Amino acid sequence: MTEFRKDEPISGTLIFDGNMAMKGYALNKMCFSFNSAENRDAFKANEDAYCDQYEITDAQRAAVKSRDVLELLKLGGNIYYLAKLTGMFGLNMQDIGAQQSGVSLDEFKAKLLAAGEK
Amino acid sequence: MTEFRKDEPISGTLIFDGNMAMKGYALNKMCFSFNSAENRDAFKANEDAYCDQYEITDAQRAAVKSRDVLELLKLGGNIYYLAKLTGMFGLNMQDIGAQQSGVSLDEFKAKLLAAGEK
Amino acid sequence: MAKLLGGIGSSHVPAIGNAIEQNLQQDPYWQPFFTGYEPVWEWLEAKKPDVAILVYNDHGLNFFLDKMPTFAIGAAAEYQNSDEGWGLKPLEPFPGHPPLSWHLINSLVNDEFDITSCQEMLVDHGFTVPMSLMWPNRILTEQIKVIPVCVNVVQSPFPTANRCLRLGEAIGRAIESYEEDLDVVILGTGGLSHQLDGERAGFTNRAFDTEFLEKLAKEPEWLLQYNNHQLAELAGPQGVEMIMWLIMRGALGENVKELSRNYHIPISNTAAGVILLEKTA
Amino acid sequence: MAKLLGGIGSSHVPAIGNAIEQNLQQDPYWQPFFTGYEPVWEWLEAKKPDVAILVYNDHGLNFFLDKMPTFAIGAAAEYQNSDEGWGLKPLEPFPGHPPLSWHLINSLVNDEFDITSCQEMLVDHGFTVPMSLMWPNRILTEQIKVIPVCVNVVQSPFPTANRCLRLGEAIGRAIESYEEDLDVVILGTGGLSHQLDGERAGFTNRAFDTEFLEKLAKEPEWLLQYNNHQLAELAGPQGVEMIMWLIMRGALGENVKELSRNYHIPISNTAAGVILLEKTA
Ligand SMILES: [Fe+3]
Ligand SMILES: [Fe+3]
Repeated sequence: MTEFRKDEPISGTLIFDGNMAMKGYALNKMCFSFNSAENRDAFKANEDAYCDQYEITDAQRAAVKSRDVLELLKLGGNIYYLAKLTGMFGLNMQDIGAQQSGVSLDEFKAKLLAAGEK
Repeated sequence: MTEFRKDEPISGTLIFDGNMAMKGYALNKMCFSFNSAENRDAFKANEDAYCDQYEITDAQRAAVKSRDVLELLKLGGNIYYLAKLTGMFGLNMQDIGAQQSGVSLDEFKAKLLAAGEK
Repeated sequence: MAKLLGGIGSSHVPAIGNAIEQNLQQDPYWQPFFTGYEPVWEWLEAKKPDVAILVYNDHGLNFFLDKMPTFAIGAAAEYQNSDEGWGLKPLEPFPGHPPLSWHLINSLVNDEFDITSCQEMLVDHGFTVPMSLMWPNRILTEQIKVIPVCVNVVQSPFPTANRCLRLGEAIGRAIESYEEDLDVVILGTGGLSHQLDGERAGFTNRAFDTEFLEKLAKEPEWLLQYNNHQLAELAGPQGVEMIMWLIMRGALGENVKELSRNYHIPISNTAAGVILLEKTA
Repeated sequence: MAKLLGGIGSSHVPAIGNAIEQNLQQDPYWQPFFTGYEPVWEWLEAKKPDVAILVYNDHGLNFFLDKMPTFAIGAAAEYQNSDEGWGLKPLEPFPGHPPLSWHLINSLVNDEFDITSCQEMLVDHGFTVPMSLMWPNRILTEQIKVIPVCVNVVQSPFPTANRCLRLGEAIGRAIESYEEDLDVVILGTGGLSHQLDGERAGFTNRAFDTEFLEKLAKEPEWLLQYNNHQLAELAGPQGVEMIMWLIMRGALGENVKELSRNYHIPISNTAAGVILLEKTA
């Protein structure tokens, strides 16, 4: 069945399907390694050397350096593994939610609280 | 469906089901580690220390020491992982086939060749 | 014979684990959420089930993309929690029930579900948060036994809502055919609507969640009209997790009574729900 | 559109890999076995398929009991072979076809098969021996692309024969709905009757294998009368691998012509078979 290929794009959303997975395997593998504290320390000690081990692309490396979540998603990153990268630097799901939706953390939290009022 | 529990025993055969798996997990995990040449060398250098890492039972340890395949199967070993243990000592599927069926290697091979004649 | 007493649907947001660890249940932010669990705690205290079947998703602790199962079932004597990389303190291991695990696996494979069996398995917040929520007074020696049922909602394609409902039904049949007298409860976790990734991060959909909760007891097939792409649009890509509540619902069979329900936005980025369903026949 | 040209059933005994490595094909022991592949080589040379879907089982290289999938499908750009612990020299990696892999995975999950997807995967002798057998003159740059379909026949419960036949049918449908013009062949490997473990090690069953081969083209449902326990008794616990040939057969659909067949005992402990089936409509 090929209907899945005719899916309409969803506003502000990138579905992590096979196409995205093919792009981001090395990047996701690197971020999965951050479950281990030892690996997180090694990454923090020398990001470039750590990235070298995983053969991520130059574009992925640049996006990792700038912790640019939207860009990392476009380059094939999956949010659950990316969260281990950003988590290492004290950024939680609300911090990166704010970053991706282009607002401050306070605005992001306020928007969610407002959704709770309705 | 519980019909699988009413299965008649098969002559000379032990099916590797959940019951057997529950017995042999540590033993199978140790044997799976023998995919690595480094691990095989460590085992050959000090079997007891290697077995200690895996918390196998005393009965399993004794059967490992004596390379007793039938006993290892009864204690929950799965043939595909056990083959890596015996393979380390130059015993292939025909060698352990002969051992388990209680005949010499030549008799075992002859039996199979005879099955080819019919 | 084993008996399925009922089912609980619940969100499994990591921040909840944090709130429990730091005793924030009475804070204004948290109180409207935790209050929803009071009927659940009463029911579990009264019923004292022996085993919980916990349906959840791993978020990149136990499984990676090199071996990503659609449905994975634990068969270990014990399940360990571990560091997920962003600060939750790992909890003590959870005791399993291997004979019932194997009975489930055998029954489901015989019913043509293509199960991935896991004789050793780390369980992440998707599992530990519901455990901490439902059994807040954790006494290790008297602990309920658990069987993890882990569903892929990480790498598209996810199983269809219909497949999830049928898996649930098959789990229900498997429980009923287990000879030992055990009282069993099933948890369906994750959701409800939320979106973690993309420009639309922070998206929720109260109306859709409310209808989902409304229909769950008496008309669970209502969700089957949506494919997973449509669900991602309506409830956010992570809101698709609500299909795991359908596994819980399917196991309960046809006759079900809703005992309690609560819904609260926001818990972190998520619209949090909890529902308690009792099997009446 | 992609087109499935035919299917090949073949044993995958490790000793074959050894024989190929050491050029023993003309030895008296090996000649009656390799001769069965001559029609297969001619057919593959004439058809030059672009992609092979290779159905096989792992024997403890890529998968362990901690994550044991019923059906796993590779989606990698390349598959590496590796040390299995008993002496076969690892072969060079095999190129994959990720877009077709993902199409298969998407189609099968949509058809309610609970697939484990593998974006990185080691392939053992169950895979490499058939590759060496069917494509003996291996030229890396002109190599056929492969997609591994790995089946659990290590930890009981195995999938039922019926489930395997239906998976095959679903794979057939998936191939036919793939838009790129590709010629595809499917291999079903393992078996035939053999027994590696227990006092009955060395067991074979010529009569049962012969009937299986006889019925495969025109009456594949014949095997469905047996559950896996019965198959273990009739064909040996490792002979149950013949259910993987049913996946190959199912993919070919209703109209199939048997082009060649060979059967020879013994290859190591195994009754070795090979069959070549062409899809006629
Ligand atoms: Fe989740
Ligand atoms: Fe095999």
